[in-house]
Amino acid sequence: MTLVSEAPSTTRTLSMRQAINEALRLEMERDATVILMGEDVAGGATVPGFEQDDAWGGVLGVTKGLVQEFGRRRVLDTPISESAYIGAAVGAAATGLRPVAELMFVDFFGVCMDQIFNQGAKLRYMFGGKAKVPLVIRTMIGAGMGAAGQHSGCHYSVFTHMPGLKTVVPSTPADAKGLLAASIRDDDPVLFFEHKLMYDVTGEVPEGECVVPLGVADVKREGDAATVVAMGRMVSFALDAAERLAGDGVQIEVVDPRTLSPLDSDTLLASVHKTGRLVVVDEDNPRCSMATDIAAMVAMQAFDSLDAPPQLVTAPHTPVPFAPEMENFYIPSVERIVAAVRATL
Amino acid sequence: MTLVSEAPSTTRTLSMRQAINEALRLEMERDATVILMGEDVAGGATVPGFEQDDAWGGVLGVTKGLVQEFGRRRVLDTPISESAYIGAAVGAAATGLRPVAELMFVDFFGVCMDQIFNQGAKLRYMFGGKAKVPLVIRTMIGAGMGAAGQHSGCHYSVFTHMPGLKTVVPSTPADAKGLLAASIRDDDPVLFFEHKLMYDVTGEVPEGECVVPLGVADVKREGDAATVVAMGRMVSFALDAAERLAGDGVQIEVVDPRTLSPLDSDTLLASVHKTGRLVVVDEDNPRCSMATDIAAMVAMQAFDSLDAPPQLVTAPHTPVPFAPEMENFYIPSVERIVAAVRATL
Amino acid sequence: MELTRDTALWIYDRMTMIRVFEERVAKLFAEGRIPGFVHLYAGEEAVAVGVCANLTDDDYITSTHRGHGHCIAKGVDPGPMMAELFGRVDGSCKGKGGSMHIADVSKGMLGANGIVGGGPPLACGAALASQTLGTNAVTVCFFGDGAAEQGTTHEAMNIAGVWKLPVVFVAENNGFAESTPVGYHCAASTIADRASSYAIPGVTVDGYDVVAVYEAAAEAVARARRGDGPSLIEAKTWRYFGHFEGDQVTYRTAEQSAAYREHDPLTYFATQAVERGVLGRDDIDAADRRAVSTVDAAVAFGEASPHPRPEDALTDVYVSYPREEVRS
Amino acid sequence: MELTRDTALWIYDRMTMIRVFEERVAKLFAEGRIPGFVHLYAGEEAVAVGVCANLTDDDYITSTHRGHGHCIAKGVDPGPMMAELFGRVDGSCKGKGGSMHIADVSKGMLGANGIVGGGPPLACGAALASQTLGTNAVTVCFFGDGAAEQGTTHEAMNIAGVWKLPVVFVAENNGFAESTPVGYHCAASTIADRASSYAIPGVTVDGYDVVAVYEAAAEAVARARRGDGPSLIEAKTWRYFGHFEGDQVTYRTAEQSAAYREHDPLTYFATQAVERGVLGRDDIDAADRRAVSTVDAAVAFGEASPHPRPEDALTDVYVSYPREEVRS
Ligand SMILES: Cc1ncc(C[n+]2csc(CCOP(=O)(O)OP(=O)(O)O)c2C)c(N)n1
Ligand SMILES: Cc1ncc(C[n+]2csc(CCOP(=O)(O)OP(=O)(O)O)c2C)c(N)n1
Ligand SMILES: [Mg+2]
Ligand SMILES: [Mg+2]
Repeated sequence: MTLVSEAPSTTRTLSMRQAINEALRLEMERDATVILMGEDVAGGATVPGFEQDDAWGGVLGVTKGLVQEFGRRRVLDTPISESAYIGAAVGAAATGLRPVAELMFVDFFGVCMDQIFNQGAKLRYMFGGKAKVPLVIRTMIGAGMGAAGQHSGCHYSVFTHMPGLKTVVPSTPADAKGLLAASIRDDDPVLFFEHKLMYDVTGEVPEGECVVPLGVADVKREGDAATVVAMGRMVSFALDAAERLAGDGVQIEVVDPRTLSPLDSDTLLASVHKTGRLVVVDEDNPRCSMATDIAAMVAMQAFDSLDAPPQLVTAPHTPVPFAPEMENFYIPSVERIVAAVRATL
Repeated sequence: MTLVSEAPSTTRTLSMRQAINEALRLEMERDATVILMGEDVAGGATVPGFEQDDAWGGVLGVTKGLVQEFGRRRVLDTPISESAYIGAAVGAAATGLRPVAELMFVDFFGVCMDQIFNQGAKLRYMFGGKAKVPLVIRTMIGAGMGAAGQHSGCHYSVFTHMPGLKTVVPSTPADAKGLLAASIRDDDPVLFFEHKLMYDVTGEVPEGECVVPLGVADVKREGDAATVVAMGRMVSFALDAAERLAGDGVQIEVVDPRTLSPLDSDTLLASVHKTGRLVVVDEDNPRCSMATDIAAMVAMQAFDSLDAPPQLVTAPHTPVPFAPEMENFYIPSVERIVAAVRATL
Repeated sequence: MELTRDTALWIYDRMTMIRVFEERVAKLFAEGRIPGFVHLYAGEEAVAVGVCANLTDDDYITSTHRGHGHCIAKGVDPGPMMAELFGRVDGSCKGKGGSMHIADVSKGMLGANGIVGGGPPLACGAALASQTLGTNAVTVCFFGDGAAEQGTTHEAMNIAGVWKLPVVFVAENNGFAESTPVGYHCAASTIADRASSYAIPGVTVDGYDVVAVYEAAAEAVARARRGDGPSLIEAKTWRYFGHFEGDQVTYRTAEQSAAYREHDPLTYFATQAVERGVLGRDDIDAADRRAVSTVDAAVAFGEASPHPRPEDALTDVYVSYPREEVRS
Repeated sequence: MELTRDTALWIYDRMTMIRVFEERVAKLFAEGRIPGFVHLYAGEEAVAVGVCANLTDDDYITSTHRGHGHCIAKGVDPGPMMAELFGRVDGSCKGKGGSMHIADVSKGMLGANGIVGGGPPLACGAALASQTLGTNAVTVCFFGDGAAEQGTTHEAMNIAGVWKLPVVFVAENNGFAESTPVGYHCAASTIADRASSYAIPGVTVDGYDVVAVYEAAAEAVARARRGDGPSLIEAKTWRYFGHFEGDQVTYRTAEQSAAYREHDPLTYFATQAVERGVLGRDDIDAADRRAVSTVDAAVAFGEASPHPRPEDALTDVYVSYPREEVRS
């Protein structure tokens, strides 16, 4: 993992939830213009006893403890009015704050998308570069919780499609901490996607300030048999697949783009030039997806290096079903990744 | 153009605007459950003298004359409440009507996307197939009018990405008439994209009932040098490029998918198997786009047939600028298509 | 209290059915036998039942994430409901929807909704269809106090007013949106008053008094059936459980909850009905027993129902679509 | 009328500037010298000017698709404005925004908006920034009667009430949303009354009387500066031109338009000011002449400004981004 600021001496084991919480705390300590907004990010607003305490700290506890340190003027509970508070975050970003707004589940983007893609993303351009919108929207993605059709999507492809937005999908606690710090310090609007099934995943995380720059992919495992590009939770699935394949002497390279816009195509292409084979693993629906985006980019820019057709391992073109058997079928599996890699060999 | 119903004997020249208007009229005559809703689709609601007359007939006159024939109970002007009336169209479709709702410009989808992709698109699936949503949403796309950053986008990729939706982009008056009829008769929610710069484009259109089935691409020009897949207004650009190239003895095949979801990949692949070369022309922004969707599909399924890297000719990853010089640069040009084809030869 | 014996019986029967159903679901969830998010309706029974006592199977309702009570009040069969919560093929939605999307269009129940404020526009649509087709069906739109701050709710009430749609908007004000009190998220802290923004009638009723709810709804439903347009009813209520199962409910005090349990809507109605001789104690006991056996049977039905096949995930997306397309 | 001579002069100066600017734009558009959609503010001058007379450069406004008048009232330079409408590099937005996105953040003008209802949430954000940073700036949110039906407007007024934000919501009720009359699209056909839904003050003023607007705004702005939170002002007004240039305006009668022209806000104010001796006839004439010469100069400035290079389309998307990425 690239560390821009002087590499911190020590690391310790944190969960993704703790790593994100720590990044928020450090950035809020570092910059008084950073504020948090969202439904129940503290919780219990105006309830006696909760003046300086949180009732929830976010629906899954990611922002817990921050209102105690920063108070309710910097950790704002909101009404269920995503357009109003995310639009307010855009307006505040254009006038001197660095808001971190939480869209509880990405599946809710349909009630506030205008403020994201038409206002926040385009304001700078439409104003001829005479304004900036240093905004972060944190949002939960992913299937696997039995949350069904309106609480389990990914859809980062939709935001990556939109000019003016940056999109970030961390796959480890350390990346989550460093990428969130970079996103908050970035002067453009950033969508930060957190997979709800990864909050309890643990890993080594540097202490203190650490920043992972946007637009830099990370090779999570080196290999020369095939390049497997995976995002978010799918990175760990790809690494599991790599283990299984290694058992048969097949060494795959697992590349995590980490940011989808901007996309570090150089690192992806370098890997494909080396391996000659591409598998993209994406939990999102298949049409007009990151999977097709990356496959098309590689087909165009590394055509002569490709020794086999690219393979895409994605969710099907269906909403997310409720019953566990169907939901597990919906989510790309390690088996499917292994099979896709074999198909390229 | 495929005609499902017995091919009508005669055709005559109509503009795209007239063809769409005729399809609406014929379907409303045919089926009393078809209603129109949208801002100023009639116009002048409750204004004395406009009880049975329209003040606008749509912002660009596409629905003109329909309120005269069908009355205000079937041609409904709406408040500026896209979520409410498009959501109402979804609810009405699930309970016995076949609404045709107009989202004036696709760029407005951000204020009503939830009702489209979370409610309309998923209702059938989430209810276990025990309901259907026969809904059409007509919406305007495209740059070239100086309408700038919030009135000039395409974004059909965003809807094609969403399971449960069908997406249609006509490129000729005849296709517009036949595809709109098919969309209204279809039992699933359909997004119907009309390019605002094509309303005055004329062409031969069959009289009376004509239906162009969804999911069937159309080869607009045959050739064997390269396959150029183009959508909407880009089809005519591709045909112009074909003329220029033909001057140099290069015969390209121009394929118009017409519907993006479902996509007629068989027809696209058959053409690439023949030509060995692919150029995709898409006025939409490049990331996670139809251009990447088609290029990836071809790279996966026709890898061995491809003799050169696929070429994508798209808008840049920027909002749509206002000034004509910049806007023309933004829109894919015939020159760029010609160059892209040459690059594959 | 003007209720006939039949109506009173029906009302108590549905209220106790909802209560028993929800308490069982809480138990099953705690035992890990129900996946996903579950939002329980216990404590709010009088609202759904008092309103739906005025509806027939031809009428429609739209619901919320807290939808089990609305289903039972509208006549959805508890067996398929429980099977749905278990994610089985005999579930109301064949296991594809779960608690947050439970629905039965054949009963006019247009679905629970995972999106706060998702229902109001849909309700306007069902009402528009009835108006256009000339049936005299009425649509009831249940929504929470938190949903009142969602733009869709405002747009829907206005468009219903503009088109004089046969809709009754029922705000279930249980005091909280998750852990956020209505006094914070609602600038005016009253929802009924918003009716004036749309020139429609707006009333506040005690959501713990099923008869009060029944009477307010009777008037609003009659108005809608007459073609006089929409109304808004705010019912003040309280949920017995947390926002969803797993919520520690730190934001409410034991005193508050106890105070509400004091006036439990079921006991209150039962006592009144018996005192006034509309129902006998035995009617109450019989209804309670019926509820338990119905829910027992529902659980048995759910458990007996087969699990879906994994690849069933690929069906029911479209009425017609080239099959391979829905595969990844 | 309590106005000082300076204020009166400023007010008339800005009103006549807007009028002359818009009439010139209509002419230039008809001559095909301005591309795109153009929505003119003529007839509504008293609203923007009466409100902005209470603001400084440190205060913010959000605007609508009909934004030229708001710009001029907030002090944006007509030269760069005209250059923007022409799509030139010296335009306020370097030719990237055009009429529908004209802006000047340095003057606190946060942009016209192509999305009806796009502004209210942004206005809450600017107000939240002032509140958080402890400046005592106020934000004014201009929106049309049609925008009142957009969910974002409802959400913004509620959240402004919840957070006691220093915002003044100004509804410019010109009777129509495109060709649709407010009496149709607004169920209650009054916008000011919606204030009660958010427990904030709401007043209706004659938008043709700049002094009435000035006084209502003075109170609302003072309230916001004091930290007492938002207000809503509905100004009844009328646009002289069509919805946009090209609109045949069949939905309004010649009589209606004539009646409004009768009470033209500029003539009305000028007559009053002269009668009461606050201004002299010569002041009025001088202001009118100034407006003409300023607009002449603005047109000259715009025409003299170079056209952008085609590839300028690729800049200003991000503050920082790998360059090749924005290329297609
Ligand atoms: C658009 C949207 N925003 C946020 C959520 C998350 N959420 C689910 S329920 C809920 C609270 C709803 O409160 P209320 O409307 O009062 O209903 P109650 O839970 O009290 O019955 C929230 C914020 C959601 N599902 N949809
Ligand atoms: C979300 C959205 N819906 C529709 C439109 C199209 N549109 C532009 S202006 C307008 C009418 C606005 O009416 P009003 O708010 O009263 O402002 P006015 O034009 O009267 O100043 C409409 C419908 C839009 N730009 N944005
Ligand atoms: Mg509630
Ligand atoms: Mg208006």
